Amino acid sequence: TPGETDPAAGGSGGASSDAGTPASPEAAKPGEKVTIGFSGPAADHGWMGAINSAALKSAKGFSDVELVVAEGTNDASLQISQIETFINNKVDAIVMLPTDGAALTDVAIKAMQAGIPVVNVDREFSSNFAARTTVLGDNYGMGVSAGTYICNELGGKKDAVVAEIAGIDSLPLTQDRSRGFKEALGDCGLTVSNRVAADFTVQGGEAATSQLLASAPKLDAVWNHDDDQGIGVLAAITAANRNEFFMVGGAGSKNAMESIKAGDSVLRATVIYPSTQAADGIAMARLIALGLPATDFVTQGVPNRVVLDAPVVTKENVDTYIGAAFDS
Amino acid sequence: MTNVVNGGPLLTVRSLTKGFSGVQALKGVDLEVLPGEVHCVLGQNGAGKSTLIKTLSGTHQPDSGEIHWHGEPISIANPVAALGLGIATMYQELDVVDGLSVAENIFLGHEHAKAGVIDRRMTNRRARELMARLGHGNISATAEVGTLSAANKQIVSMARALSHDTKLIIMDEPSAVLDSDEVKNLFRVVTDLSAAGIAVIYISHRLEEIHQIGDRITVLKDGRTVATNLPVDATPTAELIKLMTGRDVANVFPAATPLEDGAPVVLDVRELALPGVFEDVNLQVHAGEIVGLAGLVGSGRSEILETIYGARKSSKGSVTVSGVAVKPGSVGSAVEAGMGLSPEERKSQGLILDEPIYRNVTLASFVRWAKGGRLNEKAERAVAREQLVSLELRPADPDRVTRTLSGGNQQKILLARWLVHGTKVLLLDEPTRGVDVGARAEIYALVRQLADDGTAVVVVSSEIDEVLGLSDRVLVIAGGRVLHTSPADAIDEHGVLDMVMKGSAA
Amino acid sequence: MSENDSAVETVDAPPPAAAGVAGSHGGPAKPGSVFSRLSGGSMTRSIGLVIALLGLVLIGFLTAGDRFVSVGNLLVILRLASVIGVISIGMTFVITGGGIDLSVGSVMGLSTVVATLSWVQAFAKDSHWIVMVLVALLVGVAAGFINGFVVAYGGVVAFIATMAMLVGARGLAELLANRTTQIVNVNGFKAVFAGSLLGIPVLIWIFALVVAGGWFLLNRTTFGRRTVAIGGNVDASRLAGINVKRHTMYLYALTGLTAGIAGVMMLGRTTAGTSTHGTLIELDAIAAVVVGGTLLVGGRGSIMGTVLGVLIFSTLSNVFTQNNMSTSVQAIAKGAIIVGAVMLQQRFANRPTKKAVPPAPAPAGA
Amino acid sequence: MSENDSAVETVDAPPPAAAGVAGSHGGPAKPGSVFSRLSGGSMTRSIGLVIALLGLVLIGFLTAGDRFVSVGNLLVILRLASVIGVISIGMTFVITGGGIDLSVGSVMGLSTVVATLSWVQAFAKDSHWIVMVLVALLVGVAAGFINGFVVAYGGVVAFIATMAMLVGARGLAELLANRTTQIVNVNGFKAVFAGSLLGIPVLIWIFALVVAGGWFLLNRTTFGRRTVAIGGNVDASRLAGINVKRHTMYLYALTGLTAGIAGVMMLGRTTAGTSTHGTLIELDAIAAVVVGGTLLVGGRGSIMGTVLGVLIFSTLSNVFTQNNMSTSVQAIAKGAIIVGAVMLQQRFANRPTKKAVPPAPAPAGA
Ligand SMILES: Nc1ncnc2c1ncn2[C@@H]1O[C@H](COP(=O)(O)OP(=O)(O)OP(=O)(O)O)[C@@H](O)[C@H]1O
Ligand SMILES: Nc1ncnc2c1ncn2[C@@H]1O[C@H](COP(=O)(O)OP(=O)(O)OP(=O)(O)O)[C@@H](O)[C@H]1O
Ligand SMILES: O[C@@H]1[C@@H](O)[C@H](O)OC[C@H]1O
Ligand SMILES: [Mg+2]
Ligand SMILES: [Mg+2]
Repeated sequence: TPGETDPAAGGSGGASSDAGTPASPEAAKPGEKVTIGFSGPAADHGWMGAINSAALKSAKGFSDVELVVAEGTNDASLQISQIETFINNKVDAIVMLPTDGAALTDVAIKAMQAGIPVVNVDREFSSNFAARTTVLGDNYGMGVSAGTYICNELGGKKDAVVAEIAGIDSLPLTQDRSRGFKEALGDCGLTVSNRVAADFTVQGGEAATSQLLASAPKLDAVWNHDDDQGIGVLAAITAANRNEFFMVGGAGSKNAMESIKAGDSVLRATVIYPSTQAADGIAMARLIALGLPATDFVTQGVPNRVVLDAPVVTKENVDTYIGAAFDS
Repeated sequence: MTNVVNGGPLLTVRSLTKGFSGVQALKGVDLEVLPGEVHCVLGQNGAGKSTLIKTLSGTHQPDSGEIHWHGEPISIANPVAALGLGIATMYQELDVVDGLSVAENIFLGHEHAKAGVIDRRMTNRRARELMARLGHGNISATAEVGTLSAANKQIVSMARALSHDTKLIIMDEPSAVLDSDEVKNLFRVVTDLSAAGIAVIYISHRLEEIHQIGDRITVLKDGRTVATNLPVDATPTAELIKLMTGRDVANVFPAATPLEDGAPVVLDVRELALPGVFEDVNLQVHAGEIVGLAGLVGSGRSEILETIYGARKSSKGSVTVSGVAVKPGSVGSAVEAGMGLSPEERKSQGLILDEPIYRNVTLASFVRWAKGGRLNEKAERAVAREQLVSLELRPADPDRVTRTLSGGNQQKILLARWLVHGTKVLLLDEPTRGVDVGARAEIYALVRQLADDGTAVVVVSSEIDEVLGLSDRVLVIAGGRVLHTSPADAIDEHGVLDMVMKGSAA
Repeated sequence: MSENDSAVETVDAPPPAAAGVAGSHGGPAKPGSVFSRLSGGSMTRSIGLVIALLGLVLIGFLTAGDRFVSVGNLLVILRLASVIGVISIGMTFVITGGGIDLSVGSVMGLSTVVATLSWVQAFAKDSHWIVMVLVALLVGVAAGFINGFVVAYGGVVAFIATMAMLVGARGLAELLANRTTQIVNVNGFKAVFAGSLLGIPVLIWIFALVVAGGWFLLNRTTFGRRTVAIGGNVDASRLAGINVKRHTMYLYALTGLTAGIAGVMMLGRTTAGTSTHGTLIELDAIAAVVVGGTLLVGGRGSIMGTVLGVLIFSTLSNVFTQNNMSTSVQAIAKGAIIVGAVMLQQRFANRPTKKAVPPAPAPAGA
Repeated sequence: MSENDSAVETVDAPPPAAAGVAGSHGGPAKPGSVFSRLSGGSMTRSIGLVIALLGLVLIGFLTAGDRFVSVGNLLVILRLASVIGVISIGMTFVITGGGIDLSVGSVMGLSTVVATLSWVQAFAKDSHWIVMVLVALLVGVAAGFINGFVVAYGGVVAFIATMAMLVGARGLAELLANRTTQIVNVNGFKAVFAGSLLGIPVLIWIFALVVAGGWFLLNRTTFGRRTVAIGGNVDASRLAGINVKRHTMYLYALTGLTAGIAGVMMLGRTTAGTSTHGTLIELDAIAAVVVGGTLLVGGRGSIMGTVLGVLIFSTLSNVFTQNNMSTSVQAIAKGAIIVGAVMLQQRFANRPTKKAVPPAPAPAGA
């Protein structure tokens, strides 16, 4: 992506905008208090709730950060107005998980132009000028990881029936995940035979899965995008008394990992999508606002783009990850 | 009364029929209206009067028969077509829109407008003119109609009819919501209209009105014309009644029975007040007594009844029934104490129109037959049927949907409700509004019978002769005050009117 | 007995025009027709619904064959119908009584959250799983009473009052659950509500019981009579001495109770409590109720119609999934089918025009 | 004559108790009060709203001081209000006319999607950005016409008909956008709708124009007066020769038009078209309209009341943001405030009981 190399995005030594440039005169001096505005979608499910609580916790950890949290919302218009309020109130930095990346781009650019560095989390803006730095989970990578794992487990079984339980279908990230999944399966000659979409909720997961199971009498493998809706997915599987297949989860909740560890269900693995992105975002926003270098980096300043890993968690390695997993 | 212009009839109707799936409302109606005449159409409830005028105003299409206008056969496809011909109608149900101003109501559907923008100045001016022509220049053209009294709404409705270039105005029971003074004004307008060559079809159940303004009469019975073009002057009321009902209805008001000595006071109202509406109302009604409240529309009579009944919360004073205090503002407490109310607006306040008759009859008392919350509809039906039979409702079918009944029969259902429930005090607000002459007599008899059985009755009516004729004792009300109390036979209509006009007892 | 019956029959044969109407009041319009009696006496009114449902079943059979027509799949459909079905029964009451309750979904969510709070679950483990059930029901009823109080005594329009509850209860649920999904770990509870009885899932049994109870309550009790009366004409009911405010409050409490029951069922179904349970379920419930022939303005309600409405929607969604249709296409089809079903239903329902339904196609002259 | 007059006047002068009522209905209660004239002649009816709004402003000032009371923040609030405001104006019409439109949000989303389809944008680039505007408006109007047709001629209850559109339009939007968010790349369009005029954002100008136009249309034209008539008394309207069905259809088309306008505004605000735009906006719009004093059963509507309702909600959300309140607490507070605002409003709006008797607040009533 060009953003990683484009200096105009506000990286170190950026000329066009001094937003967030470490050496900028506007930047707070180290040790001064900085105000960071945080705005994200409605915390209506576990992963999103974890994003919020991790963000709050991260902010608490810095004595020099005052975090201003705006009402979580799935309404782009309302979120825009929250960012506008942050701009008006001249916060020192903004961390934003946009409800829709493209729709919030314009206001993010406004913030940058007003000299307020923006850290973009999870759902990506459509312009490189909209954020000083971007922290992303790897959605496409999640799909690839899940698909590859399933390919391996099925060991070349050519007529295997693979199903997919997606999250909110209208989110670009869902599209990315599905694309990665499809392409990885394709590599081993498999296709997605049944696909349903839920809505990241337990209720939706249960409803979609019970229908899915009724329409697919025999399955070999299932990828479920999200471990929150996964609770409902598993409930439906249990109710239908089905265990002829194995399942891979997504996001990486503590429940899911416990279940993987115990080996007591069809859930055999999950693909991590870190719920700590916003917390990282706040840490980076602080560094940017205070003009501090990124620790342990030789290069000065925080990088422009951070794409977090999407590792597969299985029974074998679950202990490594379970400590950082989020509560559903 | 009016000069009948020559040159053939304006409207001729021949052998008109109209059925609603199942009900044959018109079975063969003939009618002839001359220009400038006031033609009265009479008939019992359900005779087909409203259906007839709805076919003339384009609301219904007849099944067969002919309509001639100025001698030409025509068909009237819709209300707009009727208005185009010059036929305007004041419908029986109030047909105004509460949320619009007087002027806007008058010109609804044919606004003074350029490119859709209303010319308010013109609209208001023309409305003021029309209201002035109707003798009501005091009603502001810009007042919201929802704030007007029923009588004034009626005036607006009439102004609307006049706002078209009209040759014939059909009035379906225009006087039903008017008091005697308003009726006088209405007659003045009708006379003016007919003097101007505009014909009027006038429908009313108040037969005395016919003699005051009618020229000729057509009588309908069971959807058929049974007599037509009767000259008003040469047709005695008794004959009209016979034509309408098929029998003699003698002596409309039943004879009052003298109050028993020592009859206990059942309803005792003391110093009752509703701020801004009425104050200091005292009223004692004995068992077996009928007390009437006379006064103009808007004088606060309905409010007094409703407050006694707990439908409005009094600010002061007390109500007791046989010594039991009634909680202010609690209908439940009033009903429990033995009161029943038959409200002024039968349809909107009294009946659940889409429910079967028996459920309306048992509305206040269905709990009585229920066991552990479980209804006993069989018992309810049986009791309701019994009442229907004794009230001579035909057919005495408790399962019929209430909406399909005529006004008089609907009124009887309300009485049946309290007969079934059994009340010590019965409050009747306009018990005969829109009720035909035959049914009226039956209702009067019924009320008297109830009193004779020991019920205390309070009656409100805008027809002063009704109050005087039915009651033992009369209270004259004006502006929320009791002006005068006297035995019903010690005062006459003139006396009452005199008092309410002056606003004080003589 | 038989005398009486036959008497009623004579009485009950109104002229054809009124037949639809008269038949709708529990009078045994067509003696012997069990179906017509169940559907609140009006077979005609429900026939469009039955046709729509059969049509769907046919489509399901043609497109998915045995996978669709199987006991297993039937149970899947019924299980899906059961939670929303219970809520829709409550909704039928409140709508018949002239109100509406937009808060059912969020109250249901709240009830699942409260019932799965760790201390509640701990207490239930120590005593009995029934504690969780009682807590869920209590939450539902309490929320319902608040709705009812605000509507009946506060005079706030039902739409707004319950919308406020919708927003507020969701917020409270989030606060209590601290935005986590709370897993049910009381095994007795799971065993019962995720289990089966005589081969039929317990949820379906509960649904059936609620339907039977709702039908009886609406058609055979004083409570039901008052509900219909108030919805039909509030003033007349009040002036006849019915305590309209109190009854209104009970109506919302009843709807709250069904939301609580649905909460318990949802816990059984998903084995987790969360504030997102029940999101948007109110719209589906209202749709099912109205498609089922209950008048949105009140005064007429049909439990069996509601059941048919619910079944149509859950069958629909099953047929879609069986055919692997994308959610977007499903949405478009669903929109079309809602309109189609209502039109079909209206075709067969000669309902009398009610003044309160303004832009209806009512033929002139109500 | 004069005798007659004086007699009538006695009749007509309402006793003091009814004064509040009379005053609120356009009797020339307080000539010269611009405010009362704007709010549809009823100052009393809106006074509760103004108090609520002022109260919020006070809270905002006390808790956030200068951050709250600043021109910049005022513009933030107004910009937020503008999109939902335009939709609420359309909603005011359809509710005043006795209907309801649940599909506004999803139609708005659809209009943003269609207007940003790549070929539409390509065409707009080649010709003029106005093409995008026209396309969005066209989509809105077309969807509105379909709603209106189904309601007026299909006889489907408005709630259901528009709910079907809500579901269907969203599905169609997803399908067309292929679930991506489509970015606006027509610079002329962005320059205009994301820009300002005389220091005030264009969106706010549009909102102001729509309000002014809506007020004029409702209060000064045959269309508006007929809308009130149809909502207040359909039968009377029909008898007065109004083509009720056609008018009803136009009403929904008008609401669709405002959804289209809102779509254009949303494109300006977000520079992106997506099927998720407008999700749940219908509930907010209905709340604003009803809080603003428009009767949910039709027959009386107030444009200025709606504006106040919209401002209350957007100010509320601003005050929340200014105060860093947790989302859940906000939800609870919002629920309480909705109820409070309506109760306050009702306190001052001694609305005339349509029939003479019932002094009680309509109980179960929707
Ligand atoms: N729309 C309708 N559908 C079915 N039946 C109807 C309809 N309108 C009128 N009827 C029936 O037609 C008959 C004639 O009714 P209509 O209203 O014309 O009587 P009316 O003479 O005006 O009575 P009233 O004096 O009570 O006003 C009645 O039996 C009535 O129930
Ligand atoms: N809705 C109304 N409320 C109060 N007074 C009204 C109303 N409509 C008209 N009036 C009064 O009627 C008189 C003449 O009406 P005019 O055509 O001047 O209306 P207006 O003053 O423009 O009314 P509005 O208050 O509706 O803008 C004025 O004195 C005005 O105060
Ligand atoms: O809300 C989403 C979460 O549930 C999913 O698992 O990861 C991406 C998030 O945006
Ligand atoms: Mg009549
Ligand atoms: Mg009266």
